[in-house]
Amino acid sequence: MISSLTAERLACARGDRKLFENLSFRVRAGQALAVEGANGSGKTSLLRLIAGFLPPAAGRLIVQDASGDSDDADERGKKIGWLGHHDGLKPQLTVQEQLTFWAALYRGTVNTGALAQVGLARQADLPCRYLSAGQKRRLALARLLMSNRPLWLLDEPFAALDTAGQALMAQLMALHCGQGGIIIAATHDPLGLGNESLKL
Amino acid sequence: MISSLTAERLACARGDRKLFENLSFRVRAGQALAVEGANGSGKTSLLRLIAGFLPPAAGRLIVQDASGDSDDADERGKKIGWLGHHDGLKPQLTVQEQLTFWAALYRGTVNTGALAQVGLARQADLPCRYLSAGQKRRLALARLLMSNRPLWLLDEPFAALDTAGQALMAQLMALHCGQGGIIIAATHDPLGLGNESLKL
Amino acid sequence: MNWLFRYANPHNFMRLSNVLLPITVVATVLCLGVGLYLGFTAPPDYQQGRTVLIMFIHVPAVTVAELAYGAIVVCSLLSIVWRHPLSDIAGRAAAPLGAMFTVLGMITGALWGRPMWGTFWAWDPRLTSFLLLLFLYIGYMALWNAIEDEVRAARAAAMLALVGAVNIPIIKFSVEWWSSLHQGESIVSGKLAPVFLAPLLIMMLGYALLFASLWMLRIRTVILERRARSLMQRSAA
Amino acid sequence: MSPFLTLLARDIRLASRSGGSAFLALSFFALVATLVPLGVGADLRLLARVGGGVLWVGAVLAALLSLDRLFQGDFEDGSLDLIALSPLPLELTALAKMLAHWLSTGAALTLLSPLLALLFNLTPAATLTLFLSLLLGTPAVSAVGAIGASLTLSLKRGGLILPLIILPLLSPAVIFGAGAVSLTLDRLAPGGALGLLAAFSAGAVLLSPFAAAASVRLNLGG
Amino acid sequence: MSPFLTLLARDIRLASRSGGSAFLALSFFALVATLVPLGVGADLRLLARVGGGVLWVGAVLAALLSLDRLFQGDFEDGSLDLIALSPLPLELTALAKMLAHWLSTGAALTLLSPLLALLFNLTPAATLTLFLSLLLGTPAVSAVGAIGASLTLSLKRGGLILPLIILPLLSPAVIFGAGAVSLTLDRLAPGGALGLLAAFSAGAVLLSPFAAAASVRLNLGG
Ligand code: HEM
Ligand SMILES: Nc1ncnc2c1ncn2[C@@H]1O[C@H](COP(=O)(O)OP(=O)(O)OP(=O)(O)O)[C@@H](O)[C@H]1O
Ligand SMILES: Nc1ncnc2c1ncn2[C@@H]1O[C@H](COP(=O)(O)OP(=O)(O)OP(=O)(O)O)[C@@H](O)[C@H]1O
Ligand SMILES: [Mg+2]
Ligand SMILES: [Mg+2]
Repeated sequence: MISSLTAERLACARGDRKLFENLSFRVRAGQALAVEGANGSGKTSLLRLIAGFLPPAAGRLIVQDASGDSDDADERGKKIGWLGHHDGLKPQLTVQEQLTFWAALYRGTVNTGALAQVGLARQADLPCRYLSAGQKRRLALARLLMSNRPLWLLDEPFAALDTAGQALMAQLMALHCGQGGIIIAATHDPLGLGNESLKL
Repeated sequence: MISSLTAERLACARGDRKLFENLSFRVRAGQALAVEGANGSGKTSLLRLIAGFLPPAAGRLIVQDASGDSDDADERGKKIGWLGHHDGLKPQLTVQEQLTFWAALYRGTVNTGALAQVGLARQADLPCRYLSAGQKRRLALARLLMSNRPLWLLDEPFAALDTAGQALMAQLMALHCGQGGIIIAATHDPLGLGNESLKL
Repeated sequence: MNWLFRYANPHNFMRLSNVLLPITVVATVLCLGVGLYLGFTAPPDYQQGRTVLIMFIHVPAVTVAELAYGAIVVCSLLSIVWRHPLSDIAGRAAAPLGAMFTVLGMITGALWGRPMWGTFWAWDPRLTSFLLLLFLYIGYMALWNAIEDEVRAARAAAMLALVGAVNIPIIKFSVEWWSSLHQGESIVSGKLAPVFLAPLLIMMLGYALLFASLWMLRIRTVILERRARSLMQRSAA
Repeated sequence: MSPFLTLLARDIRLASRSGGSAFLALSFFALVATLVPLGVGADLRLLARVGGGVLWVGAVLAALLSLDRLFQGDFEDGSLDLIALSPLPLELTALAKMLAHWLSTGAALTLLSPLLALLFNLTPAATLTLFLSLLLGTPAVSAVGAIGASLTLSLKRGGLILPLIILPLLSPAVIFGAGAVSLTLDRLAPGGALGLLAAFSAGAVLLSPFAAAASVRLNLGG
Repeated sequence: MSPFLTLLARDIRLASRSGGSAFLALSFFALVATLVPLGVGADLRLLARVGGGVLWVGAVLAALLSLDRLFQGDFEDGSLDLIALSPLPLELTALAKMLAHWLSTGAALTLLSPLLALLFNLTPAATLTLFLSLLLGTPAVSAVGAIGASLTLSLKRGGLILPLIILPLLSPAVIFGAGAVSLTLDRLAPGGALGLLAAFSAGAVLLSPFAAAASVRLNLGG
């Protein structure tokens, strides 16, 4: 568990363009932060920066937990549950195979309930190429649940989901916060978690 | 100009699964139809069927215009303006180059105003790889305008657009209908055109 | 290293090269002029006749061609270890020059080979490894051009150059090992008389200066291109 | 400009922008022509005997390298949908793409071949025959290749399957082309072999646009 | 299963599902090995002399065919992001992918080589040397290839540049490998060449995971 994530005067550059500077915020356990902004304002870039894929041009990110403060990107990465633009699914593998693989890689438990939870129980043995955009998104969500990480980074979590899917997503996000997790989500829609929001 | 598009007892199959059957509807000049439905219900498939990419498993599609009725898919294709899931843009080419190419291919006019209309005038000489997801969508919209086709097929037209972009999209759709065009759009959000909607 | 880094800033480099460039250009012209004159007035070689003249063009070209790869390797190290922006640019700028000198060396060698060996090309170890060097240049340039994001392209190309640097001795060794298996043509390796040595050395200096001048010129071009592009991006965003 | 020329120009521009297809194909061709002597040994007489065959196979492989993206790029990013709805018939689309591929690979490879013939110590006459045979034969590579590319356009790993589909179909081109070079080395007239090669090429180029268009149509439905 | 083995097993499964990388690489190898004799002519003594070199080059090209997707597939669909956040270090990720590639191409090609040696009329001793040299040398192809694949993982047309980058680096493997076969044909001991080949392979396999991991990290930032 993480007790807080703090950004101190972060700056991010792509190519030789500065996207944002002097960005500071703090998210505590149980809280969610919505990252908002126009197209191209750097929402995705901020998430990649937090995940440690992109080095910050300036500033620091600090994770505080029981063992103290740390600004090590590798260590932070091991606490992150990631739901990106892309789903990371292989068309050739079945729904169940994917989940088993990721569970083994993440040393997670293959929670057979996870599929039911996201409404894919009937599709367990279907290769992913037969899933529609929204169904793939649900599978990615199941992987996120199973990875069992405290800090969720979500890039447009509601994209491609139908109304029922969006409700499910919102419910699972509330559950995660309720259990003391942290969520940072780039989104155009309100999260509906009583969360704070950050404008880029 | 088209005076109406009529679907008669359409059916669509993907692989060996029936997606929908007995689907009938009629859209008249100046009208819009919103296609709604859960993930995987076949919205995209319906649009591809109308475009003539996918042959219907049963039923007919009839276009009525000044020269009479026709159910020829090729002929129908020449009346269609397409905005799909994918933007059909090349990262290496500049915004202007893309538009010029498509204008020449579609025998459209390179309307220099089109770029300004979608808010990309300043980006004209930028290679598309530097555009964010939303900016690419705007460029695709400019192409749609320039193609000058009466029947618009739009797959999730609001996806990836920020608030301003969504307003622009809605406005251009209203304009198209106002000029006697037809719109069929797969969407999770309301179109806001006083349109009818079709549940899959 | 401090002095180096001071001038390794693109802005300072533009100023410095503005001063240096005229000097090196004049020196290049002088050296090449004197070297060629001495070369042309040297007596014909008893073995090679007048074709010995090609030596003054060929040998410096191949030497500079090999040196240029060394320059790229050094730039790559600087770029990976110290992440210095100018070293990226310098590496990128050196590659086409290196390739150009390599091609020049091959053309002059081939033209020389025709009268000397009776063939334009032979699979001699030196020639073979030189050909592979050309491919290393081409691969390096292709990678630079293919990756659109500049920062990423620079790091990737630098890594490739370093991997190549590890491999070059192995390639050279393997090619020699390979050819010693079969018969090989032997290159005339006689000791040079001073009448030949002096112009050769002057020509070498001239080629080195030529490379330095062109290199600076290319670095300037790349810097300016970059500025133009980032201006364009910034104005459009 | 007509839609056909527009598409041709755009495909050539795309090929030249992304690192230069022609340049990459040429380099690959030259690399293969270098690696084979490294494997075979430096015996110049031996190299001359195998030169025609190796260079022909090398040229086919080099042309193949960029073939899998012929339709795939446009398919994946949705451009093919838009092209299909444009006034340009799919047959002409296929022809334009084939021509763009030939110009940026086959034609370039043909121009480079005399230089590589030097590496294999081919006689001037054999070099000329090699040049002519590539000039006549590489259009067949692009044409047969376009059929293969259209069949595999929806496959992520199309590049893997493509050679399997088209190499067997192209074996006549290799046989006639390299055969012509061998004949020349033996001081025989290569005219017959070259004639057969030209006929093969012409047939392939005539058939290919229709086959490729049919297969694109099929894939758009998928 | 450990994360390393999990990833290895999944990559092998993916390779076998998508048309079977191993099968495709084998077919390509066999096709090239068939085309060259078609081009070169049926002189058996000639074929035996060039057999080692041609088969080695063919094996390298066949292994190269599926190399560009080594990291690219996972990069494009976002899997690589997720793998990077998993407990498995990127160095081991690279090693697992390299190993999966070798098992599904290099190892398979090695097993097939004695059959193709028949086509080239190689002696039994030369066939054995060819087999051993491929066994020792193909790991270097996968290892050097993994570096190249990681450098080009973000490129849509990575498959075009990859050969250009790695073939020159692999020339020692071709020289030692084919050289060993030539030595055997000349009734000399191939031990020295095989030893050098093994050393080259070992060096490449040791260096590659670190270089590839560094380059993957670089690309994730992009
Ligand atoms: C395509 C043909 C040729 C190529 C690619 C070529 C390449 C080279 C290379 C790479 C070197 C530098 C070696 C080093 O730095 O250690 C060199 C040096 C030299 N080459 Fe050539 N060469 C060619 C033809 C010839 C011919 C035909 C001659 C004369 C008969 C010749 C005479 C020399 C001499 C005298 C040197 C310098 C002396 C030395 O370093 O030993 N080269 N050449
Ligand atoms: N690899 C890259 N190299 C250079 N610039 C990049 C790169 N990736 C993204 N950018 C630029 O950085 C800016 C921010 O991109 P980012 O994807 O973070 O925006 P975003 O807020 O997520 O936008 P959207 O709402 O459209 O998804 C964009 O202008 C984009 O062009
Ligand atoms: N090429 C195909 N082969 C077989 N089945 C397919 C193919 N393409 C799509 N399908 C299936 O057809 C169904 C409908 O897909 P479609 O893309 O039309 O849905 P959609 O309504 O657009 O969904 P979404 O809202 O997620 O975009 C899905 O169940 C999908 O698995
Ligand atoms: Mg984004
Ligand atoms: Mg859809």
